[in-house]
Amino acid sequence: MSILVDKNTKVVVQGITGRDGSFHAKQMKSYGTNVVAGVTPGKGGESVDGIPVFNSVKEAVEKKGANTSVIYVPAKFAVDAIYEAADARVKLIVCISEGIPAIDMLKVYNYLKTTETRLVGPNSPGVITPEVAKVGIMPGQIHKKGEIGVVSRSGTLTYEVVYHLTLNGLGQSTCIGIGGDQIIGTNFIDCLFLFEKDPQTKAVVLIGEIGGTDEEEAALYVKKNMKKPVVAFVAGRTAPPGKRMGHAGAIISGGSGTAEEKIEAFEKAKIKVAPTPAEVAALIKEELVLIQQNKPNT
Amino acid sequence: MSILVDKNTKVVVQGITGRDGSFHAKQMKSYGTNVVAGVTPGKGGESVDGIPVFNSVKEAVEKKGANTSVIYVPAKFAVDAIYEAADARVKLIVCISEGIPAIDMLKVYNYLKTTETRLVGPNSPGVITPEVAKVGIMPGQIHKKGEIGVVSRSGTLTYEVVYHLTLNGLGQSTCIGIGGDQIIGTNFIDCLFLFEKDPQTKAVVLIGEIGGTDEEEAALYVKKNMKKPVVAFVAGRTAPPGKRMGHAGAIISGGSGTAEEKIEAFEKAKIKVAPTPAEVAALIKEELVLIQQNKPNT
Amino acid sequence: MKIHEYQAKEIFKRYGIPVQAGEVANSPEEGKNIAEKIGKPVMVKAQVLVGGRGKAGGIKYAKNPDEAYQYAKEILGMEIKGIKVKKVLVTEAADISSEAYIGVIVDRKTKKPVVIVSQAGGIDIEEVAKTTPEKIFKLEVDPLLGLQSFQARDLGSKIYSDFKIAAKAADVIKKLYFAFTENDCSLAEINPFITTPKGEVWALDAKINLDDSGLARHPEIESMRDKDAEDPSEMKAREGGLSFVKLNGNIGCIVNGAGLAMATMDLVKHFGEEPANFLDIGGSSSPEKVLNAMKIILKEPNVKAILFNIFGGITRCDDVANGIVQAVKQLKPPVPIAVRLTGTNEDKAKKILEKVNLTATSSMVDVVKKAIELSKG
Amino acid sequence: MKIHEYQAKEIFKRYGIPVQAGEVANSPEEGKNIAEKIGKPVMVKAQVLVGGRGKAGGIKYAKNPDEAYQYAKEILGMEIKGIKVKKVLVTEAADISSEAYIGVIVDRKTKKPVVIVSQAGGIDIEEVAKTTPEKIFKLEVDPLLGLQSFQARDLGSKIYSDFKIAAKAADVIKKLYFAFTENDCSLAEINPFITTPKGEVWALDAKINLDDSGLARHPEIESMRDKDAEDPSEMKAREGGLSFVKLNGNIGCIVNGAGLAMATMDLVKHFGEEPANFLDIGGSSSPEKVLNAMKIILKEPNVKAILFNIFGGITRCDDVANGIVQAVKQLKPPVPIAVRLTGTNEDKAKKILEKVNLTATSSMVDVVKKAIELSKG
Repeated sequence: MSILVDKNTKVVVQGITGRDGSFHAKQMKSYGTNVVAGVTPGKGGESVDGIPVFNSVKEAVEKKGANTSVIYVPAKFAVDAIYEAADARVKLIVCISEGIPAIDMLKVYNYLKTTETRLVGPNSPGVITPEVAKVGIMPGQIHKKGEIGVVSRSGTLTYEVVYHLTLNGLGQSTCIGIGGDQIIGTNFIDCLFLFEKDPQTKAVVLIGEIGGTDEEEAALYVKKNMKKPVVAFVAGRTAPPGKRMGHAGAIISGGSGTAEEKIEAFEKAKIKVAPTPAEVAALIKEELVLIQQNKPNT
Repeated sequence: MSILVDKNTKVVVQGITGRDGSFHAKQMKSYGTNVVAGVTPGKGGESVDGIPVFNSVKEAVEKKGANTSVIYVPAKFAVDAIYEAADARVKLIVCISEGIPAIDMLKVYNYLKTTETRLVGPNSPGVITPEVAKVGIMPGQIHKKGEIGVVSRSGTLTYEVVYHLTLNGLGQSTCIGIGGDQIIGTNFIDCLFLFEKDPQTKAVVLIGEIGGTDEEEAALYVKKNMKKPVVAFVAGRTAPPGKRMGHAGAIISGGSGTAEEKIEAFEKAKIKVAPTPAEVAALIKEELVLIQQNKPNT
Repeated sequence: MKIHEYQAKEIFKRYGIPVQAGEVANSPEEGKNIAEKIGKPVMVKAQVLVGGRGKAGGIKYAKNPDEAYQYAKEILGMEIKGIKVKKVLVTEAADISSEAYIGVIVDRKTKKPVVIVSQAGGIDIEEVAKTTPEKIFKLEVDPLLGLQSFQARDLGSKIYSDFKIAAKAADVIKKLYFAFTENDCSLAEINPFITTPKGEVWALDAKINLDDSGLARHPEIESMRDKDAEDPSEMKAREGGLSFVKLNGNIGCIVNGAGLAMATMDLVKHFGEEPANFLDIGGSSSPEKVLNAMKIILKEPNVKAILFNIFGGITRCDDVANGIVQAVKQLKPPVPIAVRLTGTNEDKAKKILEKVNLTATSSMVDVVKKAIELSKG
Repeated sequence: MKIHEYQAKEIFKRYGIPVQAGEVANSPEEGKNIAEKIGKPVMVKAQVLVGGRGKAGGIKYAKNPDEAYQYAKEILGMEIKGIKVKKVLVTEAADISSEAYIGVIVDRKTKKPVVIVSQAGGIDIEEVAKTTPEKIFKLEVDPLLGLQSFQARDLGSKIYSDFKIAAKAADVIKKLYFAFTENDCSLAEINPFITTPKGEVWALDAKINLDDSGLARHPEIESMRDKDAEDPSEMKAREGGLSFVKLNGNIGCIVNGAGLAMATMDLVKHFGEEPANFLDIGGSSSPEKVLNAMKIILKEPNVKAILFNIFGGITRCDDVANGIVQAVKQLKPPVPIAVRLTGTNEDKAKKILEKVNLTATSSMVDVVKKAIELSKG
């Protein structure tokens, strides 16, 4: 098994005729993802790399059975795209688009709570279940099927960690980029909950960064609710307060949201924190050894 | 038993220091209603006829255990009053105020659906469970405790019907004025559902009027879902199309919403329709006799 | 409240809905001047607050300013459904490829704003709904979230297969929805919404009905009220806080409460006569209101008797009785009066009425019968 | 984006929030003129985009225009937290009875707009939250419904026992909430919100932080950007679509992705050196962006080596390599360059780099170590 994305995932690509949409639609398809449809209003009837394009998500759902949407449209159309996908009742929306105003996302988040649809992102690199399906923009080839769940606020930093996991023979169950924005649809805790339940996942890597208190809350959650080991990495120890580091989420404000606070929270929750991205793999290996030793029947 | 209002009803009067609010607070109290508090922002600490006044509904709920609100504030403050009462988690709101814009009521209605609070009205004369509690503006003395449920879109016309019921020895379980506006919180069907379940109620009087299709839907509902007899009266046989008769709901538009259509719908559902308000009582008596005759043990 | 096409178009324009150049004219000369200014063939359209203008000859195509003058003259003289035309809208004529319908209503059934579109525009939409319901598309909008662009696009695509036109229609649908919600409309309608051979779209006609309860927060719309178009008695009643509708019978009815007022009218009819009006004096019951109501009813020449039906609740019977006494003394009504009073302060009220030799009954049936009897002299 | 107090007050005024008369001055003379116009004692307030003005002496009370001149002169010369004061706000001085705090934020935890009020205004609210959390009241607002009047009243009552003042505060809270949502603020704050002995209320200070993602729809606010107050390199980077923050170390970092960029900086520190900057070239990876990034970093005199850390995904390594080659040829950088490239088109990229005699590594740890080594000459 895996979480969020699996062999039943049927993807509709919103914004498929755009620069990013068409490129990644092809990439996803060549990775083996079941990309069943694309949507660009006004381009219904066309096709992209053999993928049929529709005018609306509803059509893609009705005609092709899409159950997962991935959104590549420009920020100013992205909120509408999310509502459209939710209205068409896809189960999962992965929003790659970045630059959606927070005020809009507050509405989106609270509206989606009243529906059955889960949103990952915005400003997410996507979700990948290695060797099964990739829904997003991550480089597929660095991933390998396995037992490690990865959840992260970051994009390329996640690739870095995954790259080392794979190099060290540690395959992944599912890797989720929850997105770098302040207001996101799915947070660390949601993913930790799913990983804890997922039989394929044996251990989890959590990649945090400065800003907010999501890591602190995740640490508490792990302590209280998880039996599976979690290893963390936190980026931004050298980041200065008051400066936004790249995206809306990554800012130390009012002396809170620092890497030190987060690392301390993890350590309090007995979660090992890797000093560098490369060292995550070693810590995970340690945890797996511990699991093996503690198994009653060995 | 009864519906909506019973001996456990603890009323908070919103707008208690206003002209209508103070008058009816006294009237309700002297009828025997358990009026536990009043609210007028800025007048907290005062009292009206011995009823303590608070600045907010929340205070009235916390300090006096109010579970039912009745709203007498002017239309332009009424929407806020409804949200305030819902936020304070009263179970029932009876909104007497009239003149609330429909656009606002659409939001109120759809918002309240997400809460546990029921709204009766706006533009309602109130709800009375005779000899137990009166929450509204109806003349208490014409009512009598008994077994007939009354539900109506109208105010004084309801009094007319109730007056004849009482004159004919037919007491009432509960009488509900659902309000004369287009967009109201509780409709005929909601009340019919409650009356059908209420052991005290033996038969129901439904008083409709021109405009909309609520009566038609109620007729279908009775046919499908009710075992208790229902007798109807419909006002507005002589009303001309396109003219609003008094309030927003009472208008025949586009040739639909006529009294004839409604009467036909009732007759199709085997619901007897009284030709005059006075004759409702006689039809109810007939129905009660039929129940008596059909009882297995008589 | 209803407003004229030209007024609705003013509101539409503020929201960027495409409306053709045009102005309202009160005389044939003005009509000609406007046509000259436009410099193209024009439509001359009667501005009346009733439907069926076209069939009644109230809409004409004028090739040039002289024809515009001629048609304006014709139309400004005519009556449509009994209403005299006092204004015409002179507006650029359009080259029509297709006619669709776009409307937004407050839907009492779903308790949501509902957007309605149909390819079958230009004719009575309720007729289309009855005969070919498959041509009508409705969308319930979440009033807390508002209409989303994808929904407008879906609706546009329902009525146009050409996506470019559908996108233009979607844009208009969004704007119409904003206009609807921001102005407290109960109906906002474009019928027909047209396309031209060049691929333009236009709101050829415009209809807005306002929710009276929302008018207080839109003084600029309240000021659009066409007092000329309203019945003077109905206007006077409204200004005096009374709800009044003129009818054709001869029993003048004064009642408290809309439902009871309708039931009273029905009872008049039930006993073989016709009511002269609907009149609700409402909840608060000052003697002035009663006096006012009497004044309004006595203006109607067909009234042969006046019927009071008061069920006291908030309305106190003595207040009404005092009003009747004042009215009888001041107005010296030339027709007989039958009074029913019951409820709050009934006894006190009956005593008051003795001053002017009126005996009130407690029964609605009795008072209706009595009024009919009195009306026959 | 941050804007100055005087700009935030302009926005507040549009929403009817009570703000005292005042104008911004660029010179002591202007300051004096404004004080004369006001005709009462004034406050002269440094306009800088950092906190702690008061403690730094950047806020002064001037009894008359001459004092205003004097203080404006003093303040316009000073530096606050390293930032030179270029403007002062000259505004009517208030007679303060009490100081409260009112603010609205986007709350990432509850995913709602949160209104925060406290009786303890005038000082650092985060300090109050830490030391006396019972003095802070927070309200989560349903973003679909918006702030309701009763909620604003409740909040007003939390900070004022006198209901008249509480009602005035409630009114300001509602207006602040509208200003917040309609302008895409991430923070809108009045601190202190004051009362006077006469029972007036005033927003004595005003702070607005904008959500950068919302700026595109508020060009009038974007135009408030104080380009003087921004670091020239940071401004240039922003205009070129790069995310750049200047730091004090000597390893210039060019990375794709914010998280990886921070991790790279951390790794530099981990190996005993300090990064000169944060720089994220973002997802799309044109050679121009790389060239631009190099230009910006080479402006910093403390940079002793440049470190490229690129994990190709959407970013294609060959694009970056081409950019590096261009930059090396054009800019002839006086400092050494260490490159790490991995992922999409890595091999192609490594070949391209050979043109300028650069050998790229695939390891992040290696490249950081190499850059540090190179920086030491």
